[in-house]
Parts: sequence; structure tokens; C-alpha cells
Amino acid sequence: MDTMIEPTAALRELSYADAIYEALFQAMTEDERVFLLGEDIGVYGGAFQVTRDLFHLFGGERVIDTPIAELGAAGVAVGAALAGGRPILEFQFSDFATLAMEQIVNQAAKISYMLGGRAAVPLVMRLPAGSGTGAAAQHSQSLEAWFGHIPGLKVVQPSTPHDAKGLLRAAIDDPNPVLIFEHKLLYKTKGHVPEAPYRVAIGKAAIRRAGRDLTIVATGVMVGRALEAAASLDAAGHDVEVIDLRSIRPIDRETLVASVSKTTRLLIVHEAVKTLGIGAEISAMIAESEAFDRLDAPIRRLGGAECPIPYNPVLERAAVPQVDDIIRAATDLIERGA
Amino acid sequence: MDTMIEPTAALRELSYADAIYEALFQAMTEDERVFLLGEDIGVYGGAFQVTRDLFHLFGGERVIDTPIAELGAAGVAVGAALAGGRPILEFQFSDFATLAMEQIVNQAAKISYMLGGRAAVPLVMRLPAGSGTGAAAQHSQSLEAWFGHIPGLKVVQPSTPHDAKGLLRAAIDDPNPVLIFEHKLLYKTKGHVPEAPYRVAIGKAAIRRAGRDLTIVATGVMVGRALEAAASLDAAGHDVEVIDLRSIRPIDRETLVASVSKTTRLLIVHEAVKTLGIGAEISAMIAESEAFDRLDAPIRRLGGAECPIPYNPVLERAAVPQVDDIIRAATDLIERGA
Amino acid sequence: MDTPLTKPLHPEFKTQPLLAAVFPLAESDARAALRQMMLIRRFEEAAEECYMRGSIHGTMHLSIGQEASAVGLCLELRRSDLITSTHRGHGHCIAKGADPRLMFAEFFGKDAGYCRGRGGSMHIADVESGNLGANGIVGGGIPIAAGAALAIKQQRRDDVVVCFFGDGASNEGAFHEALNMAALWHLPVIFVCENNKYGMSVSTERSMSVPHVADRAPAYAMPGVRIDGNDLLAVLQAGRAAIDRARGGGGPTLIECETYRIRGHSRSDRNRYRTKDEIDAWKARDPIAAFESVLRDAGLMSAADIEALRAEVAAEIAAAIDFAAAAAPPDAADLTEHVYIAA
Amino acid sequence: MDTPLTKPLHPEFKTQPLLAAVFPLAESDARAALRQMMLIRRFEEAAEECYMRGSIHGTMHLSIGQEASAVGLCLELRRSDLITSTHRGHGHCIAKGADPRLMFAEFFGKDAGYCRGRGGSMHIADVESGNLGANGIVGGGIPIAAGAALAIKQQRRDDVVVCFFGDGASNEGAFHEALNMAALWHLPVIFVCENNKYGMSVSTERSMSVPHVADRAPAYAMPGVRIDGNDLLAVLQAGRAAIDRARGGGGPTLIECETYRIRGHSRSDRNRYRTKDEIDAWKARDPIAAFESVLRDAGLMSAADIEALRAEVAAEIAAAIDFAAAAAPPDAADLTEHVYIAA
Ligand SMILES: Cc1ncc(C[n+]2csc(CCOP(=O)(O)OP(=O)(O)O)c2C)c(N)n1
Ligand SMILES: Cc1ncc(C[n+]2csc(CCOP(=O)(O)OP(=O)(O)O)c2C)c(N)n1
Ligand SMILES: [Mg+2]
Ligand SMILES: [Mg+2]
Repeated sequence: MDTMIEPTAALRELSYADAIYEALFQAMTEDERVFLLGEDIGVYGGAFQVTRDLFHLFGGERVIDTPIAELGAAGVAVGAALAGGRPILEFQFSDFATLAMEQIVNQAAKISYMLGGRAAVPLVMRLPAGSGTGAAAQHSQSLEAWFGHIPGLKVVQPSTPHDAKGLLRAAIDDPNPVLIFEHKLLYKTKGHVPEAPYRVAIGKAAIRRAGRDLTIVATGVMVGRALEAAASLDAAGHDVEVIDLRSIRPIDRETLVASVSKTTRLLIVHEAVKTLGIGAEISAMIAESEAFDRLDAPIRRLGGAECPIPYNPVLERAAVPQVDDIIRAATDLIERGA
Repeated sequence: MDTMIEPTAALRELSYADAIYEALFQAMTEDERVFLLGEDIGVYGGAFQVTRDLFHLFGGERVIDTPIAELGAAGVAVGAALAGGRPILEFQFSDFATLAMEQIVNQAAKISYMLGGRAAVPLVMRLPAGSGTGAAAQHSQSLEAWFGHIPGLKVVQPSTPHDAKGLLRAAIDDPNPVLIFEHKLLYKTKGHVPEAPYRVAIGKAAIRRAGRDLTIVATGVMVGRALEAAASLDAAGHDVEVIDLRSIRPIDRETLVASVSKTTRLLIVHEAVKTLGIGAEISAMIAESEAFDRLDAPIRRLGGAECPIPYNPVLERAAVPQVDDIIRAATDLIERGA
Repeated sequence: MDTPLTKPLHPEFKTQPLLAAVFPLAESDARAALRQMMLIRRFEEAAEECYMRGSIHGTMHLSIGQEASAVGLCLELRRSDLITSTHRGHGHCIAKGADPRLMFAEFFGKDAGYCRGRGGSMHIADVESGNLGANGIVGGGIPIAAGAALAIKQQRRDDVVVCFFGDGASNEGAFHEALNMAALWHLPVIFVCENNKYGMSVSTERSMSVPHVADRAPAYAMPGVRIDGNDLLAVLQAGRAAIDRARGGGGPTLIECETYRIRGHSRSDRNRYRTKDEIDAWKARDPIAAFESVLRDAGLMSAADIEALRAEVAAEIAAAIDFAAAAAPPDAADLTEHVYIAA
Repeated sequence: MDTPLTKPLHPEFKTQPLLAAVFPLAESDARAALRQMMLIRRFEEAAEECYMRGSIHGTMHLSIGQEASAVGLCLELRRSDLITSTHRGHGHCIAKGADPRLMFAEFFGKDAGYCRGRGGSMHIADVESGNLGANGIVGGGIPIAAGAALAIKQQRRDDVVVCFFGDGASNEGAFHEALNMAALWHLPVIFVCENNKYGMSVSTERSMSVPHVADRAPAYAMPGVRIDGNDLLAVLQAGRAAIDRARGGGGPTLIECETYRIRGHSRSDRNRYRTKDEIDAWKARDPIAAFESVLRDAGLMSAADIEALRAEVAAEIAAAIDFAAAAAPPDAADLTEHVYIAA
């Protein structure tokens, strides 16, 4: 169901935020067990206006404004999931999930295993993440790698409105806890979104642009930057493949290995701090794979600088990869191994 | 000051727990700003008997039993550090740091940066970690990679009594927040520990065994297993270098690159879950380095299985690398590239 | 029965009256309650023996001396009601209806165990009988209980959730956040604090700024009830009232059961933080012995009846251990099974 | 002055008496207090203007209408006393003695700013004048304040810590954990809740199970005082008592200042959750106008004095903005400086 093309009509466009809204609306309409909880998701419509009027449409029992109490809210979501509910918990900023790690990691992730498969925690968590809004160090983190390290969790990072809707719906259907990292800069971006409900499989990367000279694996907001870079590189005669990782846990090893085996060069781009970011795992995974022997250049990563996100906008931009950085690194890799 | 050999007298041996105790005792004696806080560290002496009689020696104002409130205790430690204290916070199990991520990651790690260097958080956190005690999924995690991902933190993992004392003392001297991951299975292991205070530099790996055929980088409890494996491999004619990483953040890139450039093969062994464990970073770092071109075999990682730590002891053993696994992986690597 | 509840309660809330003049239990229920308490006691003793012998590994937190709160609360519950439990959770598990055979199988790490050998004592659970599980994280179960109650309320069921936790757990932020939400949303949950005077080695005086956990209830506009947790009938009464209230849509109650853990915190405890006198004084207030004498005095069971019951229970536990010992261990090849539930 | 404090307080704690008959401030202090409140107001208005014009980016939480709590508390503090602040922290920062020039420089992202352009509004701090910093995490500063008080106590200083936080923050577990420890250890900290009726869009009725934050104080055996937070003298009185108590070793106090945020929560707020009437009613209770009339009535300042002061303050803020605009930005090459403090 990954790509559902509506052949005749003009393609319907939605923003990323509206695509999420639509997935929520449809799931809540179809399944009365589905409910939302989070801070200011009711009348306020959510800090990023994602839940909009759902409070008015579904009422306060299905769109629950919690007190400012992230650990408790996560625990409430875990308990509700155990007792037959289908909670979707919005963290107002992903940074605040630091308060709820106990429930996410010790409880939600492990209950199924600790109970020998005799209980399930079908819990969806939505986490607006990333920098670029001038909100500084405590409102701009990209912490998805933490969750990628935890067996029992699934972690996705949609980069398009289409995937935002489809991955969210897949997450709602999933009997396991799923975290969705939504980059704040993407909420207003637009793209084709089919109206009928559909799922994008968790664990599958997407090849956004096929190419022969270099594989760029990018996540979240970096996918767009990688595509921009690829267009520039194309003009310079370099044919770059761009893969949207989409799923941080599990990782689509197969697609990555196949691509790198073909292109023989790999650049990974993410916004999270480089050290121990998802790029580390991808690099190591490829280095362990059958693609290793085909590499014609060292694997290269671009990630966030080794600092908290600063407030000053020039510093803030400098703290995460930009299109030029990608072009430079890609060119270097292609020319180096040539 | 890394290796302080006492040439004449028979080498004094201490357990890892006692080495930590000694560092605490000495620092508290020398600097009255140093104080301890944690759960049951007073009359009880700590869950692992590390703080022993310090409560009786230094009194309740310097050895503070906190209520069971990890987030609050971490915040109290941050505040005390900001106001001129030198807190050393013991988490009873590293798993419980999940409750304190907010204070550790949003506050302690970032305050210096957010305040433009105008404040410091000289805070030491001690975290007993790891599996092997039958304590199951919520008391056996190895989460050091999370903290390694966070600029502003330093993270060490001593594997010997000598380093346990020296790294702790270096951490106490450090004006930045430092986390010390202590593997529970190490507390009773013994080794040479000089009596006079000394520091082991944070950020320096140690070559525990020099060799030519393969570099094994190991952390924590895996260092001993790697050395055992190396001894076996030696008997089979394989000359293995074993590096004790010691510091997770910052990583001693130089030592690792030099070793791998020499041996041309790399195996990384840690207990933490393999995906996004420190092995991923080391692998990626080497793949990006000048050592990449010298590699004669793919980089290989051994890490924890992709599951929570199970209770059953046979499963528990199977969930983390053992000596045999290391021998097998090392042999495979050496023979593969030969 | 004397009661040690000498400190004043928070003025807004009264303690329950002592054992009601009218005996509040049907004869069959009384026998069942005694049996459950005995079963827990014998279970714990046997678990301790197995641990000493090395047939159980890891760690273990025994509830010897605290049987009345588990049994008194659960006696009033339906099977479809839920509980959340703690690291000291064997008693809750049995009281809610679990099978000791499958509990021992779990402690022995066997595939037949409730958690297929993956969880052990600290994660013992029996979702079938309504126990969502012990918890290795102090306070971890408190918001989970509130959440389960929320789901129940959304589903328009009249079931309730009983949330067990310790005095130490009431110092965790999770307690505050969960009680606030439960009260705010009138959730059908009963918060049952088993105040055994210590969180590991730290007494309530050294960890709590108020004398009683029930003193915290007014901060959530919630009834706070403090009772003698070693008096089964007092527990039963308080529990019944709170359960009825929750079931009827009246919202949560906080019940503080004053009790004592006779054994050390876990197997490695050296009891440095308390005196032998204190332990002995509480041993004299054994909840099982107390209830036995109530039953004898009321003429409901004879001494012989009681001893016969004790023997029956001992045989059940012995059989459970035999069952567990004979059961097959899990296959190491299945190590990563159950990490994810298949869609 | 009328007071809207009609709801009953928790019986154990009394509200402060209304504005004492005897004027409790020296004339110079009264003028200084008014000046500080005006400075904050003008600062906030100017910050808003700069934000609208695009010379400040990111987000911003204004404390317009809440000036009295910041100034009333800080007036009684020494420079060596400490405060912890919140996301809505400009007022606290100024009240504790920061220089508006360096604050604006920070908001403009300049190297001369208090945080060298790294922190911005949400992390504004001036450790020199005793402000340990605003905080982007709701409730994040509460345990930090307790910890700073612990260090002060260990150092045998008689300084105190004032911890500002909002009504919403009192629902966080950090609040519970920190207040318990502060009370248990008799720490010299004053917890000052600026209850402005809303945590973002959620009213206290919809987020708190008790009507008042001060109702939570008894759960920590801590005095809980509820006052009209728009009445500078009431704040001053309550603050003075609590500070004296803390300084004298008497332990912490929780002061709830009832106030209101006139502007939206942040720049993106559409005020869907409250009425214009409500906002207007509170505008009529402007803390600055109220204090001005007190000063006029007491004959301490004439209308002309007051307007002269307002002009002086406006000039100071204008100069601060000029300073900030002219200051140099940080060098992008220094991006990772200050991540670690050099040993
Ligand atoms: C979050 C957390 N902190 C600390 C511990 C270690 N620990 C286990 S039980 C316990 C004491 C709990 O006290 P209480 O809640 O009173 O329960 P009791 O053991 O007395 O039944 C402690 C500190 C833990 N398991 N989880
Ligand atoms: C831990 C955390 N949760 C949520 C937020 C988002 N947020 C910022 S301010 C705020 C409202 C805070 O309310 P209150 O404490 O009453 O302070 P006020 O804004 O009213 O001054 C929220 C929800 C945050 N910054 N931190
Ligand atoms: Mg207890
Ligand atoms: Mg507020």
C-alpha cells in the first residue's frame, strides 16, 4: 500500500500537519478505542495546530488535555493501552519526552517481553522535533537515536505529508509502541496525500531518487536538503541516489545494502548530533554487510555539531547540515573514489 | 598520572567497589564541597555497598539519603553544583536514570552552553549498570550510548579497580557533568590500586594487550572477556590487541585509529544492545578515518541481543556477548581477511 | 485488638472504625480470605527456601507480614477488575487469583511460567486474572493504573483498578502526577499504599515531609484513609467503601495500610536501619494470627479447621514447586521472541 | 483595593492580611519598586515590538501583568541570594538586578548578551546578580532551586533561594519531589507560584484537582500562602515573612501569587481558551497602576513624579535596544565553544 497513485484526478495536496490530522481523524472515526492525549491538544489545537478541531469533533473524552505531567501522561497512555485503549500521545516538543523515558523505555518497550508476550502496549507517541525555529537548546533536540537503541520500540521519521499520514496510520494499527518523530520545519510543507486511509509499512526505506554514483541516506528534514543537493550535483554530472530512511527502528537493511552495493559510495545525513546518531548505525551496518567489499570510498556522515542547539540563528544554521554541506561532502566522496 | 607504579612494595589490591569507596573517601576528605547523595547510601551503605561507612565518617549532611525521587535528586544535584557544591549522585541502578533524563540532558548537559560559559555544573553521577545478576529487564540495562550522544556530558566506563578510582577522581575534579557507568559484575573483581590519590584522564583509551592481527575494542565488563578471548586466540596463533575504551564521550579516536591502522582488523565488543550502541560510533568513526583504507576485513561488532534482558539465566547469558562469541568472531575476522 | 494509630490523622479525613461489631464477611468468604493469606505466607516462605537452596536466582522481595492488604483489597474485586502491583508483588498476584504453580514456574525461569521465564519475581503478572504486573520501577505502576482506569471509563465498564504501591513510591513524581490526573478525571482507581515504614533502608520519617501518606490525599482533593493494614477486616471495610465509590463513578480514594515487612528489603539486606525490637513488636501483630483469632472468637472456624487449612495450603505450595521444578526451560533460540507482538 | 480571593483557603493556612495600614516600604524602596515594575513592563512591550519587527526571532513569553510578584519578591533579596526562573522569566531577571542592555543583546543573539547569544529569551540568566536562569522546561527549575538551597545550607551561608514557577508547573512530578525534599531538609528556599490561571491553554480548573496551588503545601507540611499577586505590598509582605523564615533556618514556604498574563502564552497564541471579558477584567487590576495609586494616595509620589519615572524607564529601554542593535554577533566559528568548561 506504500504508493497509492490516483491516476486520473489532479493530485490532492495537503500539508504535513494536515496529513497527520487526517490520519488521526480517520482512525478516530473508524475505531472508537483510538483517543488522543497531550498538552494543549484540545481547544488550542496543539502547539503546532495538528489536532486542530478534533476536540470539538470528538469531545473531551477522546481528545484529552493533560496537565503538564509528561511522565504521568505517558504512564496513563501505557495503562490505557494495556486495558484495551488505543492511545495516541502527543509530546508538545520531543525534548519533553526526557521526562517520560521511564514509562517509554522501562514499561512500554518491555512489557510485552517481560510478560512473555501475554500483554501488548499498542501506543503511538508523536514527537515534534528538530531545530530551525530559534527555540534554543531545550526545544530543538533530535533524540530519535535513543529510541532506536531500545528493543521493543519502533521509531519512524516521516519526511513527506504522504508518509506522515501513512506511517501514523500504520503506527495506530501496530500492536507495539511506535514513536513518530515529526520535524517542526516540515509541518507546513505540502505534498500529495490520498484521501482514503492507507498505510506506509514501518521498516521500509524509500528511494526518493535513483542514481549510480553515490547513495545519500537521509532522515526527516534532511531528505529535502539531500534532494536539493542531488539536483545541484546532477547539474555537475553526478548521479546521486537519495534514500529516505523513514524508519529508525527497524532499519531497512536490505534497501540500504542494495543501494550501496550499486553506487559503491555512501553519505549519511541527519540533523541529530553526529556522535551516536543513526548515521553511526547505518555506517556500521554497511561496514558489516556484503556491501563493504564494494565500497570505493570511505563511508561519510553529516550530522549535527557537537553542541546543544544555539539560539542565534546563524549559529543555529551552522549547527546542522545544510544543502551546501551535503553538496560538498558528496562531491568530495565521488571525486575521491573516482 | 595514568599509570602510577609503586616499584618496590607488593602491589596493593582492592576490589572495584573498594577502589570507588577510596576515591570518594579521599575526595571528601580533601574537599569539603564534595558530598554524596542517592538512595540508601547512608546506613545501608549503598545497594552495592560502595559507600559503606561514609555516612558514619562524614555525617548526614555529606552523605544524603534521598527519598525515592530520581528526577528531583538529579535536579537537586544540578542546583547544588551551580551554587558551589560538588555533588556526587548515585543512581541505585542505571535504569533509574530514565527518570532523570530531563535534568541530566536538558539541564546539566546544556547549562554551560546555554549560559554562554557563564555557569558550570560540576556534577558526578555514578550508575551501576549491566546484566548478569538475574534482575531482569528493568534492572540490567546498559544505556551509556544515550549519554554518549549528548554534547555537554562526559561518559566513562571503568573496567578495572585502578581506573574506577582514577576516573572517578578525574570526574570529581572536572567542572563538567560526568557519568560513570559501573558494571555490577565488576564490583567484586580485584586489582592493583595505588593508595595515594591519582587521576585517570577522561577521554583516553588503554591498550590492555598489544597485538598485530586484530584490534578488539571492548567496554566495561567486556574488557575482561576480550582479554580471556585474546589469551585463547594466542594459543591458536592469533596475536590480538585489546583496547579498553574507558571513555564513551569523548572517544579516544587517536588510539583507536592508530591501533586499527596497525592491525588492519577491528572487532568491537560491548554489552549494550548492538543497534546504536557505542560500537556503531566506533565503527563509523574508523570507516571515516585514515584507517579505513588499511582495513583487511569488514569491521565487526558484538553487542547485546535485540531484546530486553531476560530473567532466565541461560537466556540472560545468551543476550550478551560471552568469551566464546568473541573468540568465534575474532577468528572469523582474522581468517577471513588473511 | 489494639491499634498503634496514635498520630493524628489529617483533620479532613477520619480513619475507619475498628473491627465492626457486626462481622462483615460471609463464612465462606472468611475462610477464603484466611486461605489466601495463608497461601501467600506459605508461598513466600517456600520462595525464600527455594532461593536459599539456589533453585531461584536473581533477587526477591517478600511480603511476609503484609498479607492482609493484598487479600483484603482483592477479596472485593471481580475478575474483570484490574490491579497494578510492585516489586513486592507475590501477594497481590496470588490474591488476585493467580496460580502458584505458574508463579513458581516463572521464578524457576521456566517456559510454563507466567512470563515464559522472561520476567521472574519482579515482573510477575497474570493478565488473565486481572494483574497487569509487578513493577521493577518504584512508582512505575501508579500512572499505569490511572491509565487503565481511564480506558475502563472510556469503555463505560464499571470495573475498577486497584493500584498497590509502597510508602517510598509516594515520594516519586509519578505518584503526584497520577493522583492529580485520577482525581481530576474522577477515574475508577483505588490507590493502596502499603506503608511498611521503610523504602528499603529509609524510614518514612527520613523520606517524607508529612507523617502519613494519607496526608497527601488532600493535595488531590481525594479522600485519604489510614487504616491498620494488618487487620484484614479493616482493610476489607476501607477497600469496600473505596471500591464502591470508584465503581459508582465517585472517583479515586487513597488508602494507607499501615503494615510492616518482617523480612529484609531483599535478600541482601542486613537490617542495619532498624532494631530487632521493632521487628519483634510487629511480628506480634501478625495479620494471619490476628485474623485466625478473630475467626476462632467468632466461632467461624475451630483451631482444627485452621490447622487443616494450613496443611492444605502447604500441600498446594509443595505441589506447585514440584510442578515448577519439572517444567521445561525456555529454548535459548527463542531469546528475542515476544520483543514485538505480531500484528 | 478589592480582592478577588473569595474561595476558601486550606483551613490550616491563612491568607496574608490585605495591604497593611502602616506602609511597609521606605520611600526610596517604594520608588525603586515602582521603577522596577515599570522597567519590566516597558522591557516586555519593547521586546514585543522588536519581535513584531523581526529583530528578535524564536519565541517569547511575556510577563505583562505579572510584574508585582517578580519585583515584590526580589526587592527583599540580597545580591548573594539566588533565584531560579521560568520560560516567562524576563521580569524575574530584571527584578534580580540584570542589565536590560545585556538582556536585549541576548535576545538579538549577540555575543555581548548574557548568554553570548546561545540562550535567548528562554534561557536568559545572570549568574552574577544571582539569577541561575530561566528554564525551557516547565518545572525544571524547581529541584534546581532546592539543590542551590542545599548547597547554601551546607556552606553555612544565610542566603536564600527564591524559586519562581507557574501553576502549570505544579502538576509536574518535579514539583512534588522537590517540595518534599526541601521541607524534609528544611532548606532555605521560597517556592513562588505565579498562578496566572492557565498553563498555556489549560485552566487550573482543568489541570488541577485542587482549586489552589497553595492547597498542595500541606502535603509537604509547608506553610502555604495565597495572596493577591497583583498587589505589590501583599507580595512584599508575604515574601518578607517567607524569606525571613528561610534565612532563619525555618525552612521553605510556598507562596501562591494570584495574577494573570495579559498577553497570549507565546506569540502563536490565539486566545481560544479564554474570553475578552476575562482579560479586560484583569487589565483593570493592573499591578503597576494599582501601586501608582497607592503611592499617590500615600503622598509618596506625585503624578508628575510617576510620569517622569516612566519616561526615565522608557529612555533606559530605548538605550538598551540601541546598545543591543549595535553589538556584534557571535562568530560562527565559535559554535562549539562553551559546551564544556575548561578544567
Ligand atoms: C525508580 C526506582 N528507584 C529505586 C528503586 C530501588 N528500590 C527498589 S524497592 C525500593 C524501596 C521501595 O520502597 P517502598 O515503595 O516503600 O516499597 P517496599 O519495598 O517498602 O515494599 C527501592 C529504593 C527502584 N526499583 N526503582
Ligand atoms: C516539561 C515541559 N512541558 C511542556 C512545555 C511547554 N510549555 C511551555 S510553557 C507551558 C505552560 C506553563 O504553564 P505555567 O507553569 O502555568 O506557566 P505560565 O506559562 O502560565 O507562566 C507549556 C505547556 C515545556 N516547556 N516543558
Ligand atoms: Mg515501604
Ligand atoms: Mg500559568
